[in-house]
Parts: sequence; C-alpha cells; structure tokens
Amino acid sequence: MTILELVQINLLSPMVLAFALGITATLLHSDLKLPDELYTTLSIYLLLAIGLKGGIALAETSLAVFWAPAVATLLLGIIIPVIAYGVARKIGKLNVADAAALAAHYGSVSAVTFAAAQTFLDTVGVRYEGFMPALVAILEVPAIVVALLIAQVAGAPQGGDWRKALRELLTSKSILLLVGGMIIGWLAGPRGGKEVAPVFVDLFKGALTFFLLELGMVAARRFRDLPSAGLFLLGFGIIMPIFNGLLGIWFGSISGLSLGGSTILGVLAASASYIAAPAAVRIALPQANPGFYLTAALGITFPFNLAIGLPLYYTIASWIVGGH
Amino acid sequence: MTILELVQINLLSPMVLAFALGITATLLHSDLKLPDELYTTLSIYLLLAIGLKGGIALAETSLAVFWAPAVATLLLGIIIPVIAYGVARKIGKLNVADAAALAAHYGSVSAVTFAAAQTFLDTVGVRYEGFMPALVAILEVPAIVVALLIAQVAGAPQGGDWRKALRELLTSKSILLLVGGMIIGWLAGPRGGKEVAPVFVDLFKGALTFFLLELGMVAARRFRDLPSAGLFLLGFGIIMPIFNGLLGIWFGSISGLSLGGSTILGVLAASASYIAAPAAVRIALPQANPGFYLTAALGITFPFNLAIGLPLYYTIASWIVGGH
Amino acid sequence: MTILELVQINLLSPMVLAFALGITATLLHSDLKLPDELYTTLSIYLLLAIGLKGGIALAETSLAVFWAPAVATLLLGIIIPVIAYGVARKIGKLNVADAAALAAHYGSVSAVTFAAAQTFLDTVGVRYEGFMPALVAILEVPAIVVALLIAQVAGAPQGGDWRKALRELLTSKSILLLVGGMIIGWLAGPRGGKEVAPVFVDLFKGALTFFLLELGMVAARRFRDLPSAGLFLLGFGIIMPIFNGLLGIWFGSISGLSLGGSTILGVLAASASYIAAPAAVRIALPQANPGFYLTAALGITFPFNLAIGLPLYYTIASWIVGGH
Amino acid sequence: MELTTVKLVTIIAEAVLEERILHDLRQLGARGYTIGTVQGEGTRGVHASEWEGKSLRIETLVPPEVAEKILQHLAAVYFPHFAVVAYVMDVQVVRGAKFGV
Amino acid sequence: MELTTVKLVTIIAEAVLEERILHDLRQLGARGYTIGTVQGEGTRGVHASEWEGKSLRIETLVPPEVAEKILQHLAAVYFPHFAVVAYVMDVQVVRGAKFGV
Amino acid sequence: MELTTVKLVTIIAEAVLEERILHDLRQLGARGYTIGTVQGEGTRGVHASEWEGKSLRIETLVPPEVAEKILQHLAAVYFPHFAVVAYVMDVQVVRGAKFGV
Ligand SMILES: Nc1ncnc2c1ncn2[C@@H]1O[C@H](COP(=O)(O)O)[C@@H](O)[C@H]1O
Ligand SMILES: Nc1ncnc2c1ncn2[C@@H]1O[C@H](COP(=O)(O)O)[C@@H](O)[C@H]1O
Ligand SMILES: Nc1ncnc2c1ncn2[C@@H]1O[C@H](COP(=O)(O)O)[C@@H](O)[C@H]1O
Ligand code: NA
Ligand code: NA
Ligand code: NA
Repeated sequence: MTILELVQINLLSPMVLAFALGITATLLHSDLKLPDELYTTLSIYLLLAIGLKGGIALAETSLAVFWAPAVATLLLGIIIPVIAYGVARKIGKLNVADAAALAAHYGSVSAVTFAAAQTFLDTVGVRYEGFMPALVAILEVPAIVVALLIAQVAGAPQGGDWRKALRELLTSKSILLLVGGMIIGWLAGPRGGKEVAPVFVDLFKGALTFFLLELGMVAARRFRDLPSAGLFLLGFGIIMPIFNGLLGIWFGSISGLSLGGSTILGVLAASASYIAAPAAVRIALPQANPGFYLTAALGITFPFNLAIGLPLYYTIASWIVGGH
Repeated sequence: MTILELVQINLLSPMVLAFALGITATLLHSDLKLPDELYTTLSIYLLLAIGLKGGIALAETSLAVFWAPAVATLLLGIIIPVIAYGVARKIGKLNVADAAALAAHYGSVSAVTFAAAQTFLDTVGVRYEGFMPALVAILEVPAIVVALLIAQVAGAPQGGDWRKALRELLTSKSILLLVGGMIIGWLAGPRGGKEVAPVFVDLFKGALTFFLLELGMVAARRFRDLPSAGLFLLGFGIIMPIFNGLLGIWFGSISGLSLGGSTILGVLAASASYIAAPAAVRIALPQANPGFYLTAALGITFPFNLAIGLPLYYTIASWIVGGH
Repeated sequence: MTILELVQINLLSPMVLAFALGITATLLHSDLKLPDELYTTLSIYLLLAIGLKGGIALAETSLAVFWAPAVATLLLGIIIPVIAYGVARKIGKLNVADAAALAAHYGSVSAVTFAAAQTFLDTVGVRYEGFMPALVAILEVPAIVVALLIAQVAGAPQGGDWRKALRELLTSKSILLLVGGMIIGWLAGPRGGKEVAPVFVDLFKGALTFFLLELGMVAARRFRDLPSAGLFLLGFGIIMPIFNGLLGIWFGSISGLSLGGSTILGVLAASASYIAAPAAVRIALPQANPGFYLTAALGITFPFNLAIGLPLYYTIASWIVGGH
Repeated sequence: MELTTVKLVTIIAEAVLEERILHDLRQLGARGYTIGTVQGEGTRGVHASEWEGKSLRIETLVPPEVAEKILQHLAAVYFPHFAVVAYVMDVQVVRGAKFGV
Repeated sequence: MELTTVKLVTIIAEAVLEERILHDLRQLGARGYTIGTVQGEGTRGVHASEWEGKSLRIETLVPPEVAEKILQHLAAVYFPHFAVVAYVMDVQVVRGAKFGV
Repeated sequence: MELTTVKLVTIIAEAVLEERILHDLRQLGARGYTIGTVQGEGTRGVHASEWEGKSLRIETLVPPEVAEKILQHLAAVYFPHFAVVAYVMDVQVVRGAKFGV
C-alpha cells in the first residue's frame, strides 16, 4: 500500500472521523457537550483495558524477548525530553519552565494515540508484539521526571512542589490503571481475561470512537489559542513528533521489535502526553503556561499524529524494518 | 397477526416494560434516579448509532430510490406544523405562541420513537429501508422552522430571538450527531462500521431499554400536569399523532417505501420531538408555556406512540401498502 | 478441588483483582476517582440485570420447586437479624440503635456479593437454580423491618421516622430494580431477553469488575475507621457471616436447593447489605453511628466474603449437600 | 433600581434528607429553593452520604421571620443526629414580593 | 491585610440561557464568572431545564455599579419569560482591582 | 433564637489544588469545609482544569481571625501562579462554637 492509501484508510476510520466530528461541533458552536463523567469513565476504561490486554500478553512473553525493547523505551524516555528541552530553549527561546513543561509532555506518552495506532495496524492487518502496553507504562513516567529535574537544575524560579509532583505522578491514575491493569491481566491470565473480554476487548474500538469525539472538541477549543501560540509552537508540534517517531522506530528496530512493534514504539515516542504530564507539570512548574503546553500537545500534535502520523510512521517503519 | 397480538408483542418487549417500570418508579415516589449524565450519554449514543447505521445504508442506496421518500418527508415537515397550528388555534383556542410551539413539536420528530419502531419491526420480522435515519434527519428541522415562521407572521409578542434559535437549531446536538453519524457511516462504510459494531449495533437495544427507563420517569413527572392541561391537550396528544401517522404512511406508500418503511415514516410523522424542538422553542418563543408542549409531547404522545401507536401504525400500513 | 485451589481461583479472578486494585489506589492516595455517576449507573445496571435474568428463569420454574427455598429464605430474613442483634447487644455491649443497625445490615443482602458468587460458580463450573435472584429480593427487606421493629420494642430513643423508613424501603431503588427487572424478565421471556442480552448478559462480568474497582476504594476508605471500631466489630464482621453462611447453606440444602443453589443461599445469608439497609437505617435510626455499620458491612464483611467467603461457603456446601 | 433585602438561608445536609427538608421548607413558608450537590467534612465522623451519593447544598430566599423559623426547625429536628449545617445572610433582590417580603 | 468590598451577584437561570447570560455579563463589565449546576423550584411552573439538563448558578464578583446594571438588565430581559432569579450581596476580596474596583 | 456571626470564606480553585488547599485550611484552623464543582473564566487564560475536570468551589465557616489567615495564605501561596479566587462575608449560624467562635 502506498502512503496515500494508508492515509486514506486511516482518515476514513470511524475513530478519526469521530475526532473530526468533535472538531466540527466546536467550530460550529454546537451545544453538543459530552458529560465530564463520560470522559473520565472512558479514560479509566481505556487505560484499564490497554493494561489488561498487555498483562495477558506479558504473561506469555519471555524476558529474553522483552528486555531489549524495554531498555530501548527507557532510553527514549531519557533522551527525548533532553532534546525537546534543548530545542524549546535554543530555537524557541522559551523560558526554563515553559521549555521543561514541553519536554515533559513530548517525552511522555499518550495512551489514546497508542490505542489508535493499535487499531490502525489491526485495520491494515499488521501484527505487533502483545506486550506493547508494558512499553507505554515504561515510557510514561521517566520523561516527566527528567524534565522536572532539568527545570530544577536550570533554576526555574521556585513556586512548585516537585517532590509532591513526583509522588503524585507515581500514583497518578494513568500509571495506576495501566500498571494495575497489567498486573490483573498477568495474574488472571487468558482464562480470566476471557470472562471480561466482552467489555474490555469487544467494546474497545467503540469506546475509543466516543472518546475521540470528545477529544476532537477539546482539541478544537485549543485551536483558538493557536494564533497567540506563534509559529515556533506550530512547527514544534509537528516536527518534534516526526523526529521522535523516527527515533522510536529506529530504537524499536534495533531492539528486535517487529515492523508493527517498531511502528508502535515510533508512535509512542512521537505522541505527547495529556493526562499524566499536565497534572504533574501544573504542580511542579505552576509558572509554566498551560495555554502553551496544552495547546501544543492537544491542539497540534495529537490531531497531527492521529490523522497523518499513524500512516506516516508505519511507512517509515516499513522502510527501516523492511517490508512485511 | 391481529392488531391485538401486535400490541401484546409490543407491550411485552423489554423496552416498553422498562418504560413502564420508570413510570411506576415515579408514581411510587421511589428514590430511583438515573444520573443526568447517563441520560445525556445515552441520548448521544442513540443519535450517533442511528446516524451511523443510516449512513452505512445510505452509501448503498441509489438516488433513484431515495429521492421520492426524501421529498415526501420534507413535505410532511411543512404540512404537519401548518395543520397542527390550525388545530391548536381553532379547536384548542390556544394563543399564537402556544399553538406554534405545539406545531413545532408535532411537526418535528422523536429519534427514540424511531428507534423503538425499528426494534418493533425487527421483532415482528418486517423489513424496512436502511436509509430511514436519513429521513429522521430530514424531518427534524423544517417543521420547527415553519412553526417559528408562523408565529412570526401571526405576530406572537416579541421577546424571543428566533434568528438565534434557527442558528442553534441547525447546530444542535441532535442534528449534529444524526447527520455527523450518517457522514461517518457513509465514509467509513461497512468495513469501518464493523469495527465499532459491538458498541453501536450490539448494545443498541439494551441502551434503548435503559433510556426508556429514564424516559418513563420523565413522562410520569409530566402526568401530574395533565389535569391542568385540560381535555383539549389530551385529545390533541392522541388524535394528532394518529392523523399525522396516517399522513406519513400514505406519503410513504406513494413515494415507494416498503410496508416497513411506510410504517416507520408514519411513526416519524406521528412522533413529537422532545430534544430539538423544546430547546429551539424556549429560545424563540419564551412566552409559550413549556408545561404545555412538554406535557403533550412527553406525557401523552410519547407513551401513546410507544405502547399503542407502533402496532397501530403497522396495522394501518398493512392495509394501505398491502400485506407482507 | 481443594479449598486452597478454590481460594486461588477466586483471588485471581479479574473481579477480585480489580477490588484489590481499588484498595491499592486508596492506600496509595492515588488521584484515581470513579465518577459518582458511574457508580450509580453500574449499581442500577447490576440490579436490573440480576432481576432480568432471574425473571426469565422464574418464568420457567414451577411453584413446586420454588416454594420451599422461598420460605427458607424468608425464615433466614427473620432469624438472622434476631441473632445478630443478640450478639451485638450481649457480646458487643452495643447500644440498642447500633445493635439494631448491625442486625438490619447483616440480615439483609448484598446484591454484588451475590453477583460475585454467581461468577465464581460459573468459573468453577457449578450449576445453580436460575431463580436465585428472586431469593435476593425476598431476603432484602424482611430483616431490615425486623431489625427496626426490635429497635422500636427495645425502646431506642426517638428521633427517627420508621414508618417513613419502611415506606421508602419498599420503594427503594434496589427493590424496585430487582423486582422490576424480574417482572420485565418474566413478561418478556427468553425471546425478549435475547434482544437485550448483549447489554444485560454479555457485559455483566466486565461491569462487575468496574464496580468492584470502585467498591475497593470505598472499602479501603472504611479501613481507616477500623482501629476505632474495636476488636468486637472486627470479629463480628468475620464470624457473623460465617455463621450466617452456614445457616443459609443448611436452609438451602433442606429446602431442596442444589449444591450451587445452597452455596448461593449461604452467600446471601452471609452477605451484609450496603445499599438498602444504610438508607433505611439512616432514616429510622439516625442515632446509630454510620461509622459503625458501614465499616462493618463494607470494610470488613464485604472484602472477607469476596476474597475468602465464596470458596469457603462452596466448600462447606460440598460437605453438607454432597459432592458434585 | 430599588432593591429589597431578604434572607438567604443555606443548608448543607446529607442527601438522604432531601425530601424531608424540602417539605419542611415549604411548610415553613419558603416559596422556592435551589439545590446543588457538594461534598464535605465537618466535626462529625462519617455520615451516610459519604459513601453513596453526595451531600446537598440547599439555598432558599425568604423573609426574615421565615429564615428564623427554618433555623429553629433545623436546630430542633436535624442538628442532633444528622450531618446538617446551616447559615443565613442578607442579600438584595429586585422583586421582594416574589420571596414573600 | 487590606480587603476591598465588591458585589457578588448570584444568578439562578435555566441552562438554555447560559451563552446569552455570560455574553451579557461580559458586555456589562464583569471580568469573570463561576458556574455551578443546580436544580430548583420556584413560583413558576415547569421550565425547559426541568426535564433536560439542570439549571445554572452563576456567580460574578463585580463593582457596585456593574452589579446594578446586571440586575437591571436581567429584570428587563429575562424576568418576564424565563425562570431566572438573582440576588446580590457584599463580600470582601484581597485584590479589588482584579474585579474592576 | 440566638445567632452568632461567623465568616464564610469561599474559594474558587483549579481542581489540581484540592488536597493542598484542604490541608492548608485544616492547618489554619478551619473545622470543616464544603466543596462543589464549578466551571469558570477570569482574567487569566487557560488553566489545567479547563480541559480535564472542573474547578472547585470550597466554602468554610470560620472565626474572623481564621478567615484573615486563610486569605493571607492563599494570596501568598496560590494567587501568583494558580487560578484561585477567594472572597469572604459575614453569615449567621446557630451554633457558633461548632465553627470555633
Ligand atoms: N466549618 C464548616 N464550613 C463549611 N462547611 C462545613 C463546616 N462544618 C461542616 N460543614 C459541612 O457540613 C457537613 C456536616 O458537618 P458535620 O455535621 O460537622 O460533620 C460537612 O460534610 C460539611 O459539608
Ligand atoms: N425563594 C427562592 N429561593 C431560592 N431559589 C429560588 C427561589 N425561588 C426561585 N428560585 C430558583 O429560581 C428558579 C426559577 O424560579 P421561578 O422563576 O420562581 O420558577 C427555581 O428553579 C429555583 O432554582
Ligand atoms: N470576577 C469574577 N467573578 C466570579 N468568579 C471569578 C471572577 N474572576 C475569576 N473567577 C473565578 O476564578 C477562576 C480563576 O480566575 P482567574 O485567575 O482570573 O483566571 C475562574 O475560572 C472563575 O471561576
Ligand atoms: Na512521546
Ligand atoms: Na412528527
Ligand atoms: Na445477610
């Protein structure tokens, strides 16, 4: 398949179309409003379901296969925030807090982008390692810690409480559900998993579609901040994920991941967090401007990855890892 | 099947029974209360699911088959509010605002009554055109516009903002989800639809059951306003839908719809809106009494259509269109 | 299977693991919080689904088979609160109100413990009578009435409104949904039930898993009251259910229930209410300390039954009723 | 614009009391009320609302003598056993008559 | 600590009016607002919010002259046909300038 | 009926601060609080609460000196970087001692 065909398949998936419907609703000032509680419920469901499936797969994975991708993922979580911080400071001329905030977001990971990548590969018919959710969990935290450390070292003006932020980060709901779900899946195994599959497997794509409807509305609300965000942020929000995606695919391929697995590690690296990172950054670096990092992560990078990024990273991975 | 058998089948469906349970809960002053957020979630889900399935079907429909029912539906949306207004003014002696408000509600359509009609026909084993949701979308708006125009022309005392009402009507959540869902279904096609079918198809009847539980409670709360509503409203709430239903069935049969399709167009014509219309009317005609139009649409017509109307319209359609 | 194997199977089920995850979340002070509306929705869903399935089964049950277990259950609902009250007064030295409150909770029943028991038996592969949900409904109310009567007779200081409490009890949402669901299932029969099965059957275990995640958090919040609850409450919360469980199994076996049915009647007797009873007691016996009865029912007995009780009662039932 | 001073009584109460308190308010002369859902903590330990449902925050605009009666009633009937807190303040409204003043 | 007195205007309104009232508040000089969702009952019968969605409770901290204008506007535009109630009171804040005082 | 005057401090704050502010309130001498969820807009741009979760509206009934300390603390710690607004008013309660007066 050519990249254009892939983009088309991706854009015409119900999930991406629901995202577009959400954007449309906001741009038309529709009174459509999903209850906050639905959003929260769906995000809990998605994280738990991702973890659960990963845990079941992990139980059947030998350490020999798993360690190299795990280490590669950890390295990504350390390298990417450093690079992102440098870019934001040097090219973007941002202050320490804003640069570190961006680094935390782009180093960490978006579970929904991951879920969309899985669905995309399923549709295209490409296999990937079942333990990928474990890599999501591994990639989520370190980058945030690294970014906050950088801010600390670079002397961001005080005001935040980064010890507290770290503690809350490690017990934050996204980590807890992802890791908790994995442990449940690992302990319950395929038999236990089958009992809850009608909810946690069969409903997954539909729930994701609903969630993306809401995220489309959220992203579109960020669009109005785009003009004031400036050209740098626009460029950063598109070029940074492509660069990170390349890095992720490359790390994936040398650590032995399949084509599908490398694509997903690329997507993970390319994605920007918007659950764990904003909460931690708000507490540790309150002087950083949320209008800045939320706009970049949700208003630019997320739509880009969802619409163009998925087929793009897959195409690049095909070149690097070799055809399927 | 005789009409009595049909009524029995209909009354013993889980959906209608759930509606009765909701009524019972309210009459018994039970503390049962469905969260508002659940109600909102279910209504979003139902509209999106209806649209989605319609869009998939529409993609496989030729314009040659579709245009006549579409025009017939549009005509219904213009004729019914005019008749309803006349009846309310002449026989009911209502003031301009109240009459126009009723006209808007009875000209427009109730998506849940539509869903119940589909389910009823499925149970009885009668086929209908897949593109019926498109007719729901076509019938929803025009009648409201016509009714507001009538009020304008007939010189309802100012106070409302009907331009604003029209703008909000066209971007209202029910239109947006129905039309948006149809476009998604149309673009994603059967393959994309299959991915989300476990949520948007398999769960449909169960979700409808839940929704009707809530609607039963809402309808029963309207019952206490029945005494003050007077005899006219009671008669209007039952005879108007039967008349509109006849009109819809007739229009359906001459525009080439099947027995099932004609039944559904009859149901659409007979149903009274309680999502789009109340919101638009409240803004455009604030002087109209909501106790009036909500009681008629939700407290009288909706229960009547759900319990008696569905088998009745189907029986009438069998006579007009011919047996199956 | 030995009891240890059974305990292991039970502990490694996704449901029990989700409960443990909920406990962990609270103990770690995680920011994980399920929306109240989700909790309410799930509890409505579970009660309705339990009732529905019971009603369908009841339609196929002859009175000859049903009457003896029904009478046995009713007797349990009268005997248990009397014993529990005596124990709480004599051994626990509690005041009249607190003792009666405990009696109401332990005499009544927890629908979720019932659901977990069904799931456990399904996993182990043990059959049980389909009409068990009817016994849940029978056991729910009488014990609460008996306990409130005891308090009245024993002269609990006034302040409550026990007539009002009784009226609200009979129309409370748990009774209404359970009995209402049973009537719907009974009337709609297997054919109607099949239409809504994707929601009310297939999703049941997954929904229960979600619900137990929330209940784990609730139970863990009660843990902090354990120290002040004292040794008596701890003992009561574990020994009382074992005693009641024995009684239930015995009554079940002599009333002709199968091994699975006797196990479930044991579980019902052993379980402590935390939906109907707290609401009724709060109104009728406001002077009773909720920190007391909620801590016992939710913080001690529920986790004990869920983790250890289910396999324990099944093992005991195997001895009493005979192997399978 | 002429404003009238009325009393705003705010009541925080466990959800289980909703119907009873609203009934009482009507009996004592209040012509309307507004309810929001809240959560809270006070000097009393756990109350029934803590685990199921939230507490209620009820506001009612009333004439001074009704406010006084409401506070007296709450203090007598609910303060002893229930988690109920109430306070009253002066506010200005446009249409005093609507609230019985 | 020096405190400034500003006016707190509270508006209870059916949800359908949200956008319009917020727009009006901004026009009349309010620099911020806080919205909660509530339910209520008054002297008027059913209103649109009663069955779909709840009502809104809007609070805005404003200078006295803005409060006056808001009440006048509400009374003229919304009181006749909509279920809207409003009241105003004095409160103390730290940074008066933030609210236009 | 004898009423006591206490201070009602109302705080609007982004949800991420919940635990910290409640902890601070307890430290400063408040014996209880009531929380509702709200949404709002002010002079500051987007804050974290805007897209995930809502803001909080925290009310606490306290003696005047505690109210003063709370405002000072909020102004020093949260006003610079967070979307926090607070105001205080006098209200009458039945049992002043319950609130430390
Ligand atoms: N000092 C206070 N300030 C504000 N709300 C309070 C205060 N004390 C109690 N409350 C509220 O009243 C409820 C019952 O309080 P209590 O009876 O003291 O447990 C609490 O859950 C709070 O919502
Ligand atoms: N006396 C009152 N006290 C508090 N809120 C009121 C009062 N009267 C009316 N309201 C609120 O204002 C809304 C509209 O009232 P009304 O226009 O009288 O129907 C009600 O739904 C209540 O939320
Ligand atoms: N003038 C005001 N009146 C009422 N609430 C306000 C006002 N200004 C700010 N707020 C609330 O305080 C929050 C933070 O405001 P700000 O720090 O100005 O962005 C807003 O989201 C509003 O909920
Ligand atoms: Na990343
Ligand atoms: Na119609
Ligand atoms: Na029991």
